Amino acid sequence: MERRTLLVKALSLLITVVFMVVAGREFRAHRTFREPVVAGEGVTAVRTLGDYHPGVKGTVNDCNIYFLDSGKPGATVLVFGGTHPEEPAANLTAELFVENARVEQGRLLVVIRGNRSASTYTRNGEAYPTFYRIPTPWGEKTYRMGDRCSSPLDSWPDPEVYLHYPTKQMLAYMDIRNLNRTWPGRPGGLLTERTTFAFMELIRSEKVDVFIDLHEAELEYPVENTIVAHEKAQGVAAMTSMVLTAQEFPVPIGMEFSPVALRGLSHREVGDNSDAMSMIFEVAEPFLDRIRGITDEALLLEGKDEFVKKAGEHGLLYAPMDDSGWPIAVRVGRHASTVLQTLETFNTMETPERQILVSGVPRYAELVDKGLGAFFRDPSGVSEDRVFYE
Amino acid sequence: MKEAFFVRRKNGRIFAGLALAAVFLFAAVAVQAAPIEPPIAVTTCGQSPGAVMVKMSCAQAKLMPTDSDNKLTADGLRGKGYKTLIITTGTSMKGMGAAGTDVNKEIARIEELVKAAREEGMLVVGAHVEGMARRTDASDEASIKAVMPLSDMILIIEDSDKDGFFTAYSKELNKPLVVVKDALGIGAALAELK
Amino acid sequence: MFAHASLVLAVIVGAFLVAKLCRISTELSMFLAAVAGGLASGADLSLIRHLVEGTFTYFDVCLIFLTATFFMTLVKESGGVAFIVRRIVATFATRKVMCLLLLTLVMLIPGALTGSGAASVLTVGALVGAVLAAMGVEETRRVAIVFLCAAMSAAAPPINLWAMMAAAGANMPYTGFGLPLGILSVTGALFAMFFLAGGSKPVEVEKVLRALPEAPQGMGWGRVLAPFFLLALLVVAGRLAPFSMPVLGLPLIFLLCAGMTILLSPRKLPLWKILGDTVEALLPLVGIMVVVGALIQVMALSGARGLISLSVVTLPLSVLYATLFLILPVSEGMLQYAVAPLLGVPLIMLFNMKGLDPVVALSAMAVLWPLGDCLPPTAVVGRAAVLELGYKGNYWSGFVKTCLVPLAFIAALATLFLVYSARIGAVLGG
Amino acid sequence: MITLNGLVTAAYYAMTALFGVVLCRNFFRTRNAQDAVLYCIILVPFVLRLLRVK
Repeated sequence: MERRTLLVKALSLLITVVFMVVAGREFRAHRTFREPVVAGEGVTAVRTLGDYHPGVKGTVNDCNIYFLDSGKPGATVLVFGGTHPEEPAANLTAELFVENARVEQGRLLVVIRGNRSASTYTRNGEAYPTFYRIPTPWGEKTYRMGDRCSSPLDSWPDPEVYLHYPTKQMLAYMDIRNLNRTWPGRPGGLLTERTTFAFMELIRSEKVDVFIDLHEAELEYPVENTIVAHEKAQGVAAMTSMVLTAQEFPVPIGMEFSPVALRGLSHREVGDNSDAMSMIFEVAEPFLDRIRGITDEALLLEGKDEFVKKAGEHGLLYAPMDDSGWPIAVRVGRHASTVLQTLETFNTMETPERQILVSGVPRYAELVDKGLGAFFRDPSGVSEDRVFYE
Repeated sequence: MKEAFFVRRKNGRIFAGLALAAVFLFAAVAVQAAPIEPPIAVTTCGQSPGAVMVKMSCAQAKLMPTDSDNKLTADGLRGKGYKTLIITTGTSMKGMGAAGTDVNKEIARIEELVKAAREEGMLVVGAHVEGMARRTDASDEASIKAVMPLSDMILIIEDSDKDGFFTAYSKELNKPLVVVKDALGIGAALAELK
Repeated sequence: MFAHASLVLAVIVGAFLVAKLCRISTELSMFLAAVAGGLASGADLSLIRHLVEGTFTYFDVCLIFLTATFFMTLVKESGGVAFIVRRIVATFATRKVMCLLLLTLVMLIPGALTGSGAASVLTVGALVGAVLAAMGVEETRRVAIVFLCAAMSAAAPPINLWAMMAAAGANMPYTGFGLPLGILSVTGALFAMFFLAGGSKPVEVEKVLRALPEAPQGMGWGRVLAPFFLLALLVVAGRLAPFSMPVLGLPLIFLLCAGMTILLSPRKLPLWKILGDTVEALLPLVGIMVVVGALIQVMALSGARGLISLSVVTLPLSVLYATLFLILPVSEGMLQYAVAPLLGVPLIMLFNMKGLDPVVALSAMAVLWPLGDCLPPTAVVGRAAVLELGYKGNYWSGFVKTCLVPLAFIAALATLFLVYSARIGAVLGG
Repeated sequence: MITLNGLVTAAYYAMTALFGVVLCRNFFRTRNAQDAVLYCIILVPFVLRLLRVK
């Protein structure tokens, strides 16, 4: 073999090893990173998902379930974050409730990272940042940026086409790893299917009355800044959207019916397969638009993008977009207010003994005013047994 | 960040300030709006939740009975004693394609429904109560342009007329236009028209 | 941001062209373009992570290519291909229409089931090519037929990866696509087959059989078809009883079929050599899939991807209709399946907004995309067809030129479906 | 079923290892410098997947 070829071989092998080591360290750091969460005064117990279905016990998706129990009979509400970890307003809002909420009547259950596996992977080809940081009065708080679907390291291979259980509706192959396409789950299925099955077991055994799944959506998508509601939740959702639009949000929040023909989504399947009324909340996230410009942490947190704005000028968006963008405090603020308003509306439609009373969580205006970080607690400032990891 | 853009109003408890906050009603410009009489039937041309919103708002304003049925057909309307039919416009697109809405089928249903309402001597109100979010695409436009010409009056919220479309369109059709500040105020506004 | 993204895009194109001028292979030129683009966008050390992450984008597709080709090479080496070709020629050579219909069906099935045109080429392309040669179809036309039928097989239902990925991105259920995709892809494949092979002169069966390689002793229909039955069985079982069997995935299914081929082969097969040859033959194909992922990631990072996407969706609708038959295949040639989320999602949302039937419109787009699989820089299926059939003629003046009429026919048909999607949707749906 | 799916996953790691080995073998055997570089690039996802890093 020529000397030159040998040299090229040696050099390329060396560079490849360097690339693998440098990138591998970053992947490893991302996958093993632990996010501390301070259990606020309202948290009375923390269980894990594996308590409800052995099929997820000890797996990466054996996530924490935070119980905020008033001890006084009332409604049970499950606030669900982290279905799609590329939509950070969802897990941040859930964390906001865990660290700040106090429950005076009924029970509040909170999931911060519904699909923890997906949060340990960033999507190939999309150039997501691996981490994002929220400034707080006591320093920066770091979070993993995740993918929409579970990590292939935890669920491999995909079928050539995904058939939803139990309806057999055909969906794209990677949707078998999409937590919002695998409801109501399959006890012996792949990890993501087992995860939704475990959550359904939780919802049924804890007798959840209201299920709220938090999301974000690209501005090009028609279902934007809205509540998607199962039949059982229509009244609550309609009233909530009207009140918030009239009294709180500068950009209206709409409402959509959960379509019967689209299977595997939580707003459809949780309502169909349990006594809970199920809803999904959506807020605008320009980071998710395919037409976005530079993909970085700033876009993720500030939600400002010239390309998306330009698309808006051409009338191609379903949400307004200007130079202010859609900052994370606005997105979390909308979610927080929508959850709180939903609970208030629910209470007006229920008898006093079936209500839930939650306080201590900031609403939209306060979050926008003070910033999201103002409401996160310093894990080093509390005793270790109050700190949990996501 | 412009704070004013984000913070419009301090939030309040839902129903406490409802009666006051609800309505800014200015009935139409050139043509007098007809009185609204219950019982009211509400449906939608496009399967959007506008009809549910109208019903909820009417219930708040004690404008009863008000029934909403998104699949209401001509047969379901005949002989039920309804005095007013409200049809909300704008289409639902959650899950496009197979799970979406077929606006042409919706328009065909509404045309039959209005025919039946005329036979029953009912007042027909074309409504657009979900703001600019339901005025984005071709399906939204199709449902608006199918319903409004068949109506006796047009009911909208301020946000639906941001570009002045309904002001101009109601003049073009020579129909009374009722503009309510927001969806929450619809019931109270209609009660005023009783 | 516009200036930045445009600059990065220019650097990517410039670096690619310079590398090509320096006689560097397409795959490496593309990788260098990705590195140059990343540096131009000002990325720090994290550029390495982005490049490496991008290489995973089509990892599973690469495994499908490798295992499918390994399987088919084993069939070939065991004498199965020679056996099938001899039998088909002996039975059908005088009944041309039947034979062409059969060949079209054979070409459509692997791609229809896997969503990959390359799978069709790599599994049955050589076989179909051999039969066509035996029927007297000229060499360039054979490659063109194999490519065009493979492209249509990728478009054919039930699995059309472009439609699936775009539908997933737009939150549409993947239902209702069967009929429009079926009409477009089957019509396209039949047109290509009969247009290019319909005029071939009848051949002397005996003479052709003498020229064809002999099948080894002991080879029979049972041995040669058993692995294909296993393939069909595992794929169909996964559809009919998806909850009673584990998720196998195509690569493992192909490996299981390969295992069966080894067991049933009348000859002893040199496995390591076949594996080595398979990987070597697929180097350009797998290489391009790995490298294009890295390039896409850099383009997403820098906003260059968004710029392209935005430029397309902001075109006036009439211009879009008139140019989509070019835009979609060209973008496919550049980016492969990544075009589905990149252009497919915004376009389908745009078309939906404008009142088109999203299912029919997306079906039409999903038939236009695979036409670009013969276009550079990736040209995955075109190159696979050329490799598999050992075509020695000129890629452009021979192969691509011969494809032009069927390509134009399919593009025109798909464009009509797109423009009149609302009416067609009403007919198909109602 | 969970165990069966686990076995399938293990088979995929074995498959990755197998093709990884063949890629390495071809890398060392090829006399074409450009092919050698391309083999290196292709090896990256195979190795990192096998090590369960990505």
